[in-house]
Amino acid sequence: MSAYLIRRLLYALPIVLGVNLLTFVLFFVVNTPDDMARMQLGERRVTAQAVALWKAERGYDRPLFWDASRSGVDQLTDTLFFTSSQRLFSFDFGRSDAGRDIGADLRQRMWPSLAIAVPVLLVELALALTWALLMAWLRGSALDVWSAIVCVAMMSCSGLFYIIGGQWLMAKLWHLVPISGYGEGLAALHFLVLPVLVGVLASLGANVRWYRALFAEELAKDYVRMAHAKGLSEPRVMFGHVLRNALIPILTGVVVLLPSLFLGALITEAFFAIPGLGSYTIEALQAQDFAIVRAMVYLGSLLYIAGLLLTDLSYVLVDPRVRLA
Amino acid sequence: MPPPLLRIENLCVEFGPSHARSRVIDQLWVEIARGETLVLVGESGSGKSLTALSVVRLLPSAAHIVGGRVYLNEQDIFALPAHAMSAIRGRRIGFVFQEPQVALNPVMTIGDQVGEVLTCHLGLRGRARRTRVLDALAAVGIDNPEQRAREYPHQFSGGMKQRALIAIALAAEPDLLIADEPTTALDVTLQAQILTLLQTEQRRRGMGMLLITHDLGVAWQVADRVAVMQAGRLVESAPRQAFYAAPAHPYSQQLFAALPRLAASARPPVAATEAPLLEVQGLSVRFPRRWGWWRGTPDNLHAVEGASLSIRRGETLALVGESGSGKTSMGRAILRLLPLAAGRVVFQGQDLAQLAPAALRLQRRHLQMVFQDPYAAMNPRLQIGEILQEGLIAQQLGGGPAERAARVAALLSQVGLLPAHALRYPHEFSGGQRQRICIARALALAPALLVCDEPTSALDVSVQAQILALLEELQQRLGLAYLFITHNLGVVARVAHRVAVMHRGVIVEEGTVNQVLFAPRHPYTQSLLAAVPRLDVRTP
Amino acid sequence: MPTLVPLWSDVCLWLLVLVGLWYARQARRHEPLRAPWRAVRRGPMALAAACVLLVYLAIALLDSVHLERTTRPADGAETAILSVLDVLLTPLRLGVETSYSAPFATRAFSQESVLTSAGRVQREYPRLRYGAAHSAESQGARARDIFQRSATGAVAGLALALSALWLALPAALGRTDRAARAAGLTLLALGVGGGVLLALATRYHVFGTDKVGSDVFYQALKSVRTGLLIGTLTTLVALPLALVLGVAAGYFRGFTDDLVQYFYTTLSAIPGVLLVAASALLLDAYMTRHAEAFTSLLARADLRLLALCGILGITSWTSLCRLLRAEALKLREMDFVHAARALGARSGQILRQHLVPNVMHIVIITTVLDFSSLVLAEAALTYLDIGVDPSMDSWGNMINAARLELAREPLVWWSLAAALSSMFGLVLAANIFADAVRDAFDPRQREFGLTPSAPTARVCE
Amino acid sequence: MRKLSLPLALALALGACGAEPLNNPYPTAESGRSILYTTFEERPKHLDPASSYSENEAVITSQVYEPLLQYHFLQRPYALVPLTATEVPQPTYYDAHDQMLPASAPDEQVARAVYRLRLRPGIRYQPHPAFAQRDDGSLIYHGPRKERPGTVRSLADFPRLGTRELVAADYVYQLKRLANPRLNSPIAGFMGHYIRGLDALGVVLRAAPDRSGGFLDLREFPLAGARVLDRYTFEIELTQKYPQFIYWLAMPFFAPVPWEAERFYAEPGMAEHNLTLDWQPVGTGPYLLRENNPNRRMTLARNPNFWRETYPTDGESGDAAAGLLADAGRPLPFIDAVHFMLEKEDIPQWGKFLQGYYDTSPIAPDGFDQAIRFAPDGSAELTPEMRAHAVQLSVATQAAISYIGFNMQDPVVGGASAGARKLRQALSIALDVEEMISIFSNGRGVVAQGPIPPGIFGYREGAAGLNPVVYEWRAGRAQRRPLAHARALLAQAGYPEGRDPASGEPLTLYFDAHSTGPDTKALYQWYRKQFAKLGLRLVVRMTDYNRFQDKVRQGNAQIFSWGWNADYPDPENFLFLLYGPNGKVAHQGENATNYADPEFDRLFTEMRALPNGPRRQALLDQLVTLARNDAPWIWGFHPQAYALSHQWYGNVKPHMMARNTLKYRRLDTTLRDQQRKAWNAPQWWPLLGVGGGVLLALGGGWRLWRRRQRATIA
Repeated sequence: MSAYLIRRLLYALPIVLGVNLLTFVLFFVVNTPDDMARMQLGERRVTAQAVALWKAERGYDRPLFWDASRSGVDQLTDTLFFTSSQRLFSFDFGRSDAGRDIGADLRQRMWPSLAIAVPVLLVELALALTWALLMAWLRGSALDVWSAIVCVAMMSCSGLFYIIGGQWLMAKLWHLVPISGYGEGLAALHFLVLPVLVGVLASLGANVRWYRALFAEELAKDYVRMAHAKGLSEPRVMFGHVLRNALIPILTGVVVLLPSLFLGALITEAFFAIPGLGSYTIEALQAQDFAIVRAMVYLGSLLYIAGLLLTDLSYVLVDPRVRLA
Repeated sequence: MPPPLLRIENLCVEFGPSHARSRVIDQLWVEIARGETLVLVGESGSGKSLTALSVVRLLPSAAHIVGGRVYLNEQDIFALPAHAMSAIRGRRIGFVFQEPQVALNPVMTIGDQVGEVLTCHLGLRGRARRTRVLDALAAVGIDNPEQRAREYPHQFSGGMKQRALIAIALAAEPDLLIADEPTTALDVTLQAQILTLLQTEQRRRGMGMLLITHDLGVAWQVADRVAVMQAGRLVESAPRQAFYAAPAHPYSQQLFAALPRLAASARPPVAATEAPLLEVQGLSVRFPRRWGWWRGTPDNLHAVEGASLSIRRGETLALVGESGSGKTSMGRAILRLLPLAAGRVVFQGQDLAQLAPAALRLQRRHLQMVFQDPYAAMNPRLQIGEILQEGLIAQQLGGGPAERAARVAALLSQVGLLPAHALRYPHEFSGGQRQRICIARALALAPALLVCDEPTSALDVSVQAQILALLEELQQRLGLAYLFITHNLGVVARVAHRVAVMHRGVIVEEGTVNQVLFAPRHPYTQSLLAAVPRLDVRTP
Repeated sequence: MPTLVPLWSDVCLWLLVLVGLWYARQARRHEPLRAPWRAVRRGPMALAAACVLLVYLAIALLDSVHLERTTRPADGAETAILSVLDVLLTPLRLGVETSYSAPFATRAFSQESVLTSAGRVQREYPRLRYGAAHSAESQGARARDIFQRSATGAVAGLALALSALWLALPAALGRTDRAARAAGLTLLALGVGGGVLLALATRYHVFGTDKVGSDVFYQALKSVRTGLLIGTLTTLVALPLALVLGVAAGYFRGFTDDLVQYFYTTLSAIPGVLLVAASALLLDAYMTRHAEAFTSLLARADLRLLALCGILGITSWTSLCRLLRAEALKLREMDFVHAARALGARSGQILRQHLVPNVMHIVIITTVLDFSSLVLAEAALTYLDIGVDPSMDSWGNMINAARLELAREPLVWWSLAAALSSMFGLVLAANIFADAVRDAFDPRQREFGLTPSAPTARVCE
Repeated sequence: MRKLSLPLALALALGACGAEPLNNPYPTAESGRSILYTTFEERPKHLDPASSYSENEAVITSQVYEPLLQYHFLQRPYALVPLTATEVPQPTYYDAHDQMLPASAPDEQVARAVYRLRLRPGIRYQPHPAFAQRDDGSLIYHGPRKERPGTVRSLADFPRLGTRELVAADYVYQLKRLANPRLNSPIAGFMGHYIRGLDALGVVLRAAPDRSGGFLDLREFPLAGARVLDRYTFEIELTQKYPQFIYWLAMPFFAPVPWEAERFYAEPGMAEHNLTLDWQPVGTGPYLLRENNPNRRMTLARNPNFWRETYPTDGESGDAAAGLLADAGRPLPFIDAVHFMLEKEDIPQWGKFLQGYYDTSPIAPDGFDQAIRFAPDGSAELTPEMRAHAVQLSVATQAAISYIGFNMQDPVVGGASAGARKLRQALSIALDVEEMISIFSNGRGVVAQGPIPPGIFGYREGAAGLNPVVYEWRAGRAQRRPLAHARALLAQAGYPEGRDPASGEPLTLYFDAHSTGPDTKALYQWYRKQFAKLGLRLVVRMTDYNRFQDKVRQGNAQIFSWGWNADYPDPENFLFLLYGPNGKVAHQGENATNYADPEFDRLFTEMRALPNGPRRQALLDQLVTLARNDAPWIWGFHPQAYALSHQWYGNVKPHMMARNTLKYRRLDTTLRDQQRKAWNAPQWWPLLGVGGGVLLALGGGWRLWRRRQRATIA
């Protein structure tokens, strides 16, 4: 088990390296440090000297990959790529181009993102499972057929539609929830209702259909026929056998998502002014704050790798057939 | 006369969507008395499994019962509401399915799967239930039931799973046991054990039993009465002795005729005048369970270990063994479709194991293979003509398109098909026809040796006989040598000159057919032969 | 004389159509290809959806033939390069009001200062220049006119659809089964609907006008091409990569496999939106440096659209590649592949003849399934300012512009409604069609019609 | 959908425990308190008065920091009054021989201009740990002492606070900070021209030992142009005559910064937690920044140490009638706290304003029709709906200009040739600015006739202020010249019918732009329409903001849209945008079009040094005429700021220069609470409807299930 973990972590290393190289090329080679400086210093009365200073302050004045003026290892290490990668690898995200500590911001903004993503995940899971189970149970009936139609219709709506429509109806017309914003602690609760609802609705259709298909697949298996042949009642077959088996792909599918919940929902957060990591990313993109974007990309890829690892582990937990070798 | 335990009256079942229904069971009448074993025999698609499922009302949703009644102890099962069926299933009728690999819930312990029946029908819980579970497992011959009850299906071997399934079916002491091909997925040795188990339990409990099989040998072993189905109709029903003595219906007779028997081979051995065509020495095949440097050190599965054999021109060597014995790996390794771990494969004086890829490609035309599953052996996207030409094109033989087309036509007629078939696709052919095409494909390059990997095991008996006849004829006509891989000893007796028996990757015994089949020396060969169901009756 | 000016995206789209036609020809000849399509054709829903898709495709294709007028148009406002659709919809395109107007309105939505004859400035709702300009302003007269025009349009559309049915259906469908009836009904409905809309659109703004007075219906129609291009061209980019790498990785295993797996794991580890955003910035930089290469606005927007397709393709090939690799791993152990090797076929030939044709069903399923999510993604990306060029008509741009309108009172709903409903129509049809395709191509036959796979993470949520 | 019952239950529970409206975005504890709620759209980057230069930053810094002077809240035209100073200073001029000169002395003679400033005594800084003292007078949190809390994450972790009186040295200290290269003050270079020794200090400081993150004690470095005379008095010395300098004294650049604060924030571990002067200002103003969470909100709270500034007692005529003098003489500020909430999107912001959760609001372009309509005479008034909400509207023309610039170095549109000039003039006529204002700014703008906006000295009303190049005076009002005139100009410029004679094709012009939001597409479509009126082809070269700036800076742009917000209410601050030596490409100045005309430059230098008066007016008229004729800009418009506020928000009078006006405002919280409740009654029926639908579906499912369970085989 531990050998497996170590091997997986070692495997993750080249991937992280690759991600880092790719993002570096995108962010520093394409958008040179001079551009960033001009962007950050504002447009009024910016001198070349101020730009040089800004770059020097952040160490952006070094060559990108190769410093020919140095000798030995320094040629490679005293470069922008090496130093910035080194910092990222030690989880030091540094300061944003606007001068704030990214690590502190990440720690702070992680929670609102989670406060939306986790309820969305749970509510969605509960709702989609119930609905899909009902459909599978009453398969072939009008309820099943109409649910499928509703699901396809729900899938076909743009996510923006749910956000805009939800905000307009729930907050503006019916005065049920605040239009946007966020609070601390319990006060956050009534801010979360709408974003969570929107998040659930936006992906409900697709998930219900997927779960329904998983249930149908399980239902077609021999052990289900066997369970019926044993004389078990329909509910027992559904809950004792079908649900348990169908939950394996569902749960592992959820587990792979777990780490990425931290990253937040981009548009939802921006629209509802939730101070989470999703809106953080969008703001950084709009302000072209590449230090933040780079940190987010790096974080995102780490979380993705963590998700893969967690999926493997969760298989071991829920499926007796799987063992880690 | 007491009323029958089960009476099926005029059962009619249709299959398919509403606009394209076809009748799959037509006016079936069957009765089973208490304590009686009825064996329902038929080839695939004859409707025998659907009959069994109709009795417990568990037909797939595409199948519909359109007429008839089923009485269990004179109670009309079809008139019951759906929810009342759960009191019948498991409690009054136990059901054993064909595939033990998939019929058990993979994420539930065996103990729970047995106990569920007890809780459901007898209301047993806790300690009482546990005791009964262990009893039930012990009764079907599972050793160490305390331990085994806590294990999951994947920790059970195939035979053990089938025993567990039987334990589940018998747990609530049903009046009737339905077993749908309970031994088809098992090797002969296991088959014999399971059949014995079923028979003893049936006798002990005085149950009625409906056993479904395609194997007349199995039917002979357990049946009180035999019923034969063909294309949804019952064509014959008779007591066992009478049936085997003189099958009345022509279809039954046909089945008998096609049945390979374990009889002395009539084929004379091939003279050892020249050097062997193929000589395999110390062949080993290993499968790494993982590969790649970062995935950990390779952990090898030894499929074949130091096996040696030789084949002469025009000779058939049968390679016999149970599933997992390494015989298929051996066949493929000889063709270098699998990497060799060790050993020499000397073919026509050249060691194939040492050949460079280019040279090997040229050499391949002399060795060809016929695969077990004719459904998987042809690319479904290609026309038969394209399939047959593939080798010609790859080896740059056969000249231009016109010549190749002529060659294809010749090949097709050689295997008993029409030249016009060249434009069709594989799915348009039956299993037997497909296997003929596969043979034609192998013959296209005019090889000297054909490796036939279970070429008949996926086919019905009647078709099996035709294919064997074709192979025999080709051998005579073209002087082919065969390495004939099979698990069916009956087939061996019919086709082979010599036999090699393989067990756990090692060839344990080799000799002429008569030597091995009638005077086996190795204990494994002996047990193998002992497990073959024998029809010790006079053949008509 | 107008001359043909093919834009790059036009070329791509028509190329795609040619590929589609070639595929159809192949499919007609080869039974294994044809059989699943026949199954698709048998589904009434699928066939109806296909009809809807065809209408969208037709709009996009009409919009993908660009002409340049060499003679100078009398009206200075006319841009030089126009698509056939633009020409066909000239009254809609040129019927530009000053600002918002509601559907079927006769007067502008907001007041403007008007100089009265007395020389005084007055605020009033000005009469629209084009919308309902022909009819009297009274409620009754307008209703009558609308009814008359719709009736004429409906009859004309019906006649056209009927004649099309008369000509096309028996030939294409052979028999009049349930599916053919559904398709026929859909065509009739589309014909009538289209007839009514077109008949009205020449005189009214059926979906109102937007902030600068452009006809919203016209914009929605123009957006079809963008959505369709994004949905199809992206796959065109992703496909070869995924196909070649996935199949090769699965077949050769070993080092090739390791390398390919490393590539796609690395790429998919990067959050997709960020990758798209970064690439969009890169593109901007390129365009600025080579500003002289893009003389016309159309060419700029067009290249940006193509680049977006490329970027989306690069971010989305990984999942398909993974599927194909897994399938190739399975296929390489199939007996027919062994047989081919035993016959001495080379690796290239085996890949081409045995592996690729047998993974094509996955490719087709993925293509149709991805289509709708890509159309939706366009809107989300455009909202994030990393989508298509702002000067391009697209649903994303329409929604993006329209979301501000929801705060107005009275509500300006028509822009949003037009964008969302026309997008919904396309995506719904695509989803239904994709379902049918999957059912037909997926060898695992399922009990009922709708059998989705795991939803891929949407870009926006 | 079934889970909607959850929020329902939740909402009921919430509704039961307080009579607060459900959609109240603020904690219940805050209701009834005197808190002003307003918004910020982008997080301020710098709150350090030395480096802050943006409008959104000034909104905060102006409340916290107090420069020497301020603008009078009520008086118009804008007038400077003392804030921490005792009076508005008059400069004394000296020539090279230290001879005092009269105020009217010509520029060349003036070698020194000295401003003597005297502070009000008794002003104290806000409570802050930087000032916390031990009994012996030493500062607690300076240096590595035991008293430092173990973990420092925010200022609240420091238990002890202190204060200190404001002294003249603090202002001098801040002056030196402007020269500190590490602070990157945007005006360092500019002020270096004027304040004696500022540049030299910058050079010295650059060479100063680099204690990274450490404290650089500026008290040790002398600045020639700033002298502390006594505890409350100091002098600033300029190297030349610069009458506009006093306006700078009203900006936060010239606010005091205590050295203790800088020393305090230089302690190790502070910057890592965003504890810097950029994020946590320390000032003497009416408010102190209590919470700076740019991710969500920024909170200002009343500064308990604020000196007893009082509400002005005099104003314009009419102010008393408007109730603006009701608080005359009362101590400031009136509101206890100000919450700036982060609102990135217009819609939620506008929605919350309408629901009463924001007290003030700018008018989003798309909320405009909802709020404003135009009276028959063209003046703006509130819609009936707004009036029903008793919303107040305040309108003011900004001291700003938004214009379309021609790059004067461009070979086609630029240059002083007659052809290019006529092309520019033709385009100025064709581009219908009135329509642009009407469509894209909802009429919130005044068409610019020249660079000087109304309210600034030099601006002329009516026919006298008409731009004759583009307009003519007809029927008592300015009317845009007809297109025919423009076409004629175009033909004279060498492009008959808009065609380039060289190719015969329509002349292609390039508009360089960057995306500015949802309206972008419509806007550029509109531009194309305008150019097409003359038969010209316009290509919009869209790019991101960075590259757009880059292009303008390098002179690669052709036509672009640009704007300017005045730093101070003086015409010099507008005309310098056309002054040759301010050219963007050559001098990196603010002259974005790189317009350079020797005559203009000569007149400008003369005008710059003059006090407002007839001579200055005459020069201004000449300057404007020159610029109009050369048409380096399409003059565009002066934006108007429309601000809405609720009825409970008092003492509202727009001021376009002053930012420190929050201290004058007043709130009626009782009325606010009442109205919020009245406007936000929740609607329950939709939830009940959804719930009913779900129940119906479930009921149907149940019946179906029963039927299946009872099925037999017929």
